[in-house]
Amino acid sequence: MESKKKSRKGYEINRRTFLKMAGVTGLAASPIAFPAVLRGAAPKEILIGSIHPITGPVAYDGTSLDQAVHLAVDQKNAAGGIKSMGGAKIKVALMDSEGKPKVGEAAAEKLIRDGCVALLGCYQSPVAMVTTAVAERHGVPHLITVGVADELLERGFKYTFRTQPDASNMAELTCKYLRQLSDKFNIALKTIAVLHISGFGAVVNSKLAKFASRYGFEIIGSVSYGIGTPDITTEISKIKGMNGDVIVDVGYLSDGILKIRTYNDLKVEPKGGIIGCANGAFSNPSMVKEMGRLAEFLMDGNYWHNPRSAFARSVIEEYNKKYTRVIFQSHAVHAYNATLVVIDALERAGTSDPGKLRDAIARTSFKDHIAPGGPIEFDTTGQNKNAMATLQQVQKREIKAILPDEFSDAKPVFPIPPWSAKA
Amino acid sequence: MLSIKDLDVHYDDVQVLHGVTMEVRATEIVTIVGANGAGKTTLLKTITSIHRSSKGQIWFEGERIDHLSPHHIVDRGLIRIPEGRKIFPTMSVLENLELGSYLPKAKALRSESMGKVFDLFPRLRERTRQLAGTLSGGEQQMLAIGRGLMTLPRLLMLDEPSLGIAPLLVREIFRTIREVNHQGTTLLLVEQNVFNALDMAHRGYVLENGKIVLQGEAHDLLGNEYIKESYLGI
Amino acid sequence: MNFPGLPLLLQSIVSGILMGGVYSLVAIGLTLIFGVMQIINFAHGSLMMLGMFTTYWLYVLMGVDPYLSLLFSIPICFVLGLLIERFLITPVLDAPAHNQLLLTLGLSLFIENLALFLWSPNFRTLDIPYLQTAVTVGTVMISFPKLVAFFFALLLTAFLYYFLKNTDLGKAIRAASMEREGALTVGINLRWVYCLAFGIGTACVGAAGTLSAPFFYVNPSVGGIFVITAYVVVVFGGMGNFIGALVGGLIIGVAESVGAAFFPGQLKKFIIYFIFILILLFKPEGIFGRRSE
Amino acid sequence: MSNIHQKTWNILLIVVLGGLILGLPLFLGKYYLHFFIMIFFFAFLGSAWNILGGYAGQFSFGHAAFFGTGVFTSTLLQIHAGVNPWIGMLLAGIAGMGLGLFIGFLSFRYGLRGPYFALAMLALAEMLKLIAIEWMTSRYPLGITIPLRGDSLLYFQFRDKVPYYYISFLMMAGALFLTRFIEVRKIGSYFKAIRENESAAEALGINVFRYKLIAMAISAFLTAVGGTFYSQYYLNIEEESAFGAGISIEILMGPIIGGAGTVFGPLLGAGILEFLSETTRNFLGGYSGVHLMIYGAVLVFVIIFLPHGIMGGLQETFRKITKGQTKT
Amino acid sequence: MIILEVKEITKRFGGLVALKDLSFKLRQGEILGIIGPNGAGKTTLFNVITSFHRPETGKIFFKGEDITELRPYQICRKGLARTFQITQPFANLTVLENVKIGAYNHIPSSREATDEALRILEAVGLIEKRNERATSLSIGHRKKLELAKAMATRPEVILLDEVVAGLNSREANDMIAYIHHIQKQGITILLIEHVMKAIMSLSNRIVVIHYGQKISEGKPEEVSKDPKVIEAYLGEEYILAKHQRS
Repeated sequence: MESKKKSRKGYEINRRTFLKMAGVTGLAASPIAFPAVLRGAAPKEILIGSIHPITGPVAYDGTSLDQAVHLAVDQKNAAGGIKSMGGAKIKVALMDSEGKPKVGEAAAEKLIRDGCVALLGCYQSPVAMVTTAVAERHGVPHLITVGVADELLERGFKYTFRTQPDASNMAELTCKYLRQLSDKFNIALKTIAVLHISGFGAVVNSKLAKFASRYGFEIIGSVSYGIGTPDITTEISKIKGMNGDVIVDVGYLSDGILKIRTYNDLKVEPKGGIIGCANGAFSNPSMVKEMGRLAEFLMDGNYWHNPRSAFARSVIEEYNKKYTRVIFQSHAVHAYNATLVVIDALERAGTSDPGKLRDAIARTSFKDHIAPGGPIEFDTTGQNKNAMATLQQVQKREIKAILPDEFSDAKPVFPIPPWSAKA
Repeated sequence: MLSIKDLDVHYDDVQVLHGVTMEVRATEIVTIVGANGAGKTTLLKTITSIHRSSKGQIWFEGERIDHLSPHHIVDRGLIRIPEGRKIFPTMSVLENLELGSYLPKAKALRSESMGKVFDLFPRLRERTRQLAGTLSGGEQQMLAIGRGLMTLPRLLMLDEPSLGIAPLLVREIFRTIREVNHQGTTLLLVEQNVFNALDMAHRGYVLENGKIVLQGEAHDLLGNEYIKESYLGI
Repeated sequence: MNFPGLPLLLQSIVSGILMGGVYSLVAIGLTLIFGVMQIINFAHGSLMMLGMFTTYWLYVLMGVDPYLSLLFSIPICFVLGLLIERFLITPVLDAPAHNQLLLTLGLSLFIENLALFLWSPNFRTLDIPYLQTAVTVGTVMISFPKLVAFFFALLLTAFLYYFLKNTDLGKAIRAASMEREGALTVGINLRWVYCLAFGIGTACVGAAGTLSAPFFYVNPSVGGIFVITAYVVVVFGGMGNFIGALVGGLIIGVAESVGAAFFPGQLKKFIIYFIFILILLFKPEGIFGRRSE
Repeated sequence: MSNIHQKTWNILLIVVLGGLILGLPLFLGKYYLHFFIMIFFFAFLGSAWNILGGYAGQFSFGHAAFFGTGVFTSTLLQIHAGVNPWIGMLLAGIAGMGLGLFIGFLSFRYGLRGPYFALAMLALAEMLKLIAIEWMTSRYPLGITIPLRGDSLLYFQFRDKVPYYYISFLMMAGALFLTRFIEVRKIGSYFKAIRENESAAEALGINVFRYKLIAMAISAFLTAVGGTFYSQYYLNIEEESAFGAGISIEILMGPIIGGAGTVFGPLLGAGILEFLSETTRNFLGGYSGVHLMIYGAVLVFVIIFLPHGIMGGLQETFRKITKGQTKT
Repeated sequence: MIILEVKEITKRFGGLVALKDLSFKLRQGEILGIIGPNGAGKTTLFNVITSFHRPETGKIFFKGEDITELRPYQICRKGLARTFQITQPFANLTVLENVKIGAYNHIPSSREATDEALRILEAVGLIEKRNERATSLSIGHRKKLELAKAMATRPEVILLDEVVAGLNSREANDMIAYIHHIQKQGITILLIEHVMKAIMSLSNRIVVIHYGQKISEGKPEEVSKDPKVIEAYLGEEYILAKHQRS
């Protein structure tokens, strides 16, 4: 703790030397040192920040992410805290981003001022763009819990890391799994029509366009729609009219609920089925809970936990025991993993100095996480090299991973039965 | 019947009425005359509680009424027919009249009152389905009076009933007003048409700058030099 | 822009009409409040959300059929509307329009986040099999819950129309919206009429919430999705005009839905705003309004 | 009381206040710097709105249209044409002004007033947002990032917040000064006359249409300039925080709460609102929604009890006190 | 010299004919009174002259120039100012600021406009009230303010719509004196007035309109004896009653 305090102070002074003003040091240090002294008086506690939208239209996702961060930390504290630091406890400071970059910036600044040694966030890429920049300026590591934009890691930032598979990975693997299904069940699939939401859906769409041909697919058209659209019948009629072999669907939970109902109403049944890609609804337990029968057999190529891992299953169980407000969903996997990475790095670094922590995170090779794929290892941009999407399917009101085999807990039901056959 | 004691009224910071004291006795026609902006309309609005007085008292049939809500005043039978008529333009003549008998007491006698109104204003009977906004000015004034009569007034206050109306109709309206009075309704008439008003009324008050400057029997006022000079220039 | 085939066009027209019914219902409450009190109520969406939640909880906790819950959501929203009017709107009735607007904005912020605090940000749905059926006529699909919502919207509009046209109280409300002073002179209690109008407006949007819950999701921030469209409808049909709101809702619903058949993504909404601005500029009294001097 | 005496006091006050504000970054951590930058920034935008909404009485509910125009103009010029952001800022202002004149011409020509004008502006901002979304879907689906160039005054990019602090302060001071400049001159009197009574203004020889357009042009220009500052501060833009209704509301809330049609109203309002939202979020942000509940409730009560904003309330109290004094 | 000519003006509102083929001329330097019963179309006439309303037919000439199509502010700039019957102050501004707005019509500088406004306030007797808000004025003071605003634009012709009505006798006398003072400055005055004493003593000539038509024109004493005027003004009943009594 002592060393940390000093280094924080020293850091602030360095940031200000450009002012070239003698005597500034003491003045500048005092207001910053004040809370630090207060912290020093408290028992050993390491602060990490969680910035998520817990109000507004995506409050659902923001809450699920924040809960995962809390869960990972609580488990670690229950297990005795950071051992290399004498059992120091970790504390999560949550700040609502309201989904606004302006608020995200204030939150990041405040959390760092309060002494957070790492930040976790932010779900919405525009907010993460800002918070990662703040973290970079202060030299505090920032783990992206969920945030799909490529730009997040393209700015040469040293302090930004992401455990989640990126859009390319999810799009490519979805195409790959589709091809595997097609081959395995001997159903010729060639054409794909994409229905996607604007924003992140457009990103996934462009990646799909890039990878489809590699796996022998042709994109015959795409239909986009906006966030908060009250009715989606025309859009789905349009995509139905394209008569593709497969419909790939990209969107969030809210619009997903409307789409699934409308697919059912219009009896949209392409021969290769409707497959989600990075879909916030299709592999979401909440959707399954809400939609019941209609959720059955829906597929989604997305990040997911490793069903073969007993650890992963126990985490989910505990999550759902602890949090009834918002139940576990796939986003939580990577919020949990990102937190584990921070904890692991703290353990290895033996210090909460943000710079050293950053180096420890960069050297991460972490096997005991809850996602499929190899150990979490970051490339030079900060992206987890071994992240991978899997293909999920709802079977008997539960989401099962069906592909690839080594991370699956069920066999695919393919071709997807018609809507009327769902029970 | 109606007595007003030492009434002051303010709009924001501006005093509009200064110590107005006056009374109306049962079955009389009383008129208040005065120039634009003298405070006549304000006085009527204050009596009907649309404005609040800052000082003074208003009594109606032995009850103090200056704290009541406007709809309670109407319920007591103290009815104002506003300047500019204020009929409901996109409702039919019939609906306008029906709304006159909106309060329960009046509603009980709706069809009876309606018959009386049509007897007074045969023109309205011919136009029951017509939208009120499409009537001529005179007809609108008739409708406004008719609507006022539907409320079963004990004291009817008319604010400039001749404003902007063709002379033929003005005559008809004044004739009707007299008839209403003969049937037993007390009238308080505010007019710029000084001679018409004084000619018809029993008593009159002259309001200038929010003060009563002159009062008396209507015929005395009619011959008053001050009135002749101020309001007619002859 | 690509040209849709006939089946798509028919489908989009039909689903536009159905959706338009819901817009109408949201807009009717809004237009009533505006017509009588000249207040732009930005809390309308959050009140709709409360209607949806009423239905949802009645079903989940007590198994009340969503359509039956109209019997609850309408009176609950009505009373809520009365209270809001009495305690929050009355003090600002004479304030400048933008103050009223900001007040309702603050109110909606409060209601939405109260709901978020109480009921979590979950997206909830009514998972009842009979709500998941659809009728197919030729190539055109008609979703059952939307059809019900549409008919209820017509029914409620007719009922309200009857109420305003043929009852004394209804006439009093209309009278107050046309001519305040005239209304006062016949003994109409304006304060009560304002209260009532706000209550009825809120009850309408509560009903709209209940009727939307079967085909939509229920979530604290759901109201915003409908309410801006409702504004367009209100202006389109003429502020304060009932029949205008009904027909305007249907036209906007169709415009949006057919727009989606021609244009990609969000441009369907663009068309609506475009119509909106044109109406504001060239016919601010609404397409059915008479221009008054 | 001698004038000279008063002047000395004024100068002293300005020196002390100015010194305090200029020296503040020496004492403040980055969080507080951000807090102050946001106050200055929204006071600047609020002042821009105030000229049109507070002085000329045209209540715009869609200033995001100009703000977003500024955000996108300078950013796109910078990325696609290599235009320096400072020049971009000027061009952004001009673009915003052009848009303002266009919509102003239409609205004022057809006599849109009150709620109708407010709604038209709201719709305009929403339309621009939709265009931005559609245009960006294929090119920048998740927003546009301005390439980093490190600390550079030339490129309007700084790693530290201190320069932003001074820039935003200067912008705000400039806007306040401009407001005061307008207020005491013919143009300001004309704006107020139009706000109070259009036909009386017209009868006194005021070309109401022209002066409304002038107010619109100034307001739109400044708002768009603010948009460029926003881009350069965050170096990342997307449609919602450029054209969203939330921005429109945030822009006008400050002047309304602080006191529309007063010079310092926007600053006061921005300060109070930022303080309120930061403190409620800091203390109650952990309870989902509670901080915004309180924010909403405070807004409701301010509007009920201070209908003319805080400055309006202060002036009224002051007026009553002085009146009471003259009476006795 | 004719400074203002109203030529065959007709103005309708829906079905109602407010002005019908109305013509008259205003000579430079005179005070022309316009009288007529309530609703005769007097205020409409002012609104047409100052372009707040467009007439269906007819033209308005100011110093020989057709100004029918101009906008109200352009008419004011030409030197034709007006007051409103229902006073239209800029409610939340001070009395001084109200008058300054008129003065800016020809003075761009704030300081000089203030001087000018103060001069006019002094002349109309509102100088004491200069720092009060316009809403806090009494009706009499509002009428004075209305006049002061119009005077500040430095008009050649001023249209006064009931500036005396509503004043108490002392105020009315002051106002009448001030109107004479305006005339002495060489400003031509067109006057609508209800207070007969005022209009009779002020006007050089009088035009009487009734139901939008001119029914009489001439010197005050001529007009007041014209039976058509008496009938229109006092109503037939009065004439009849007089006959009966006499």
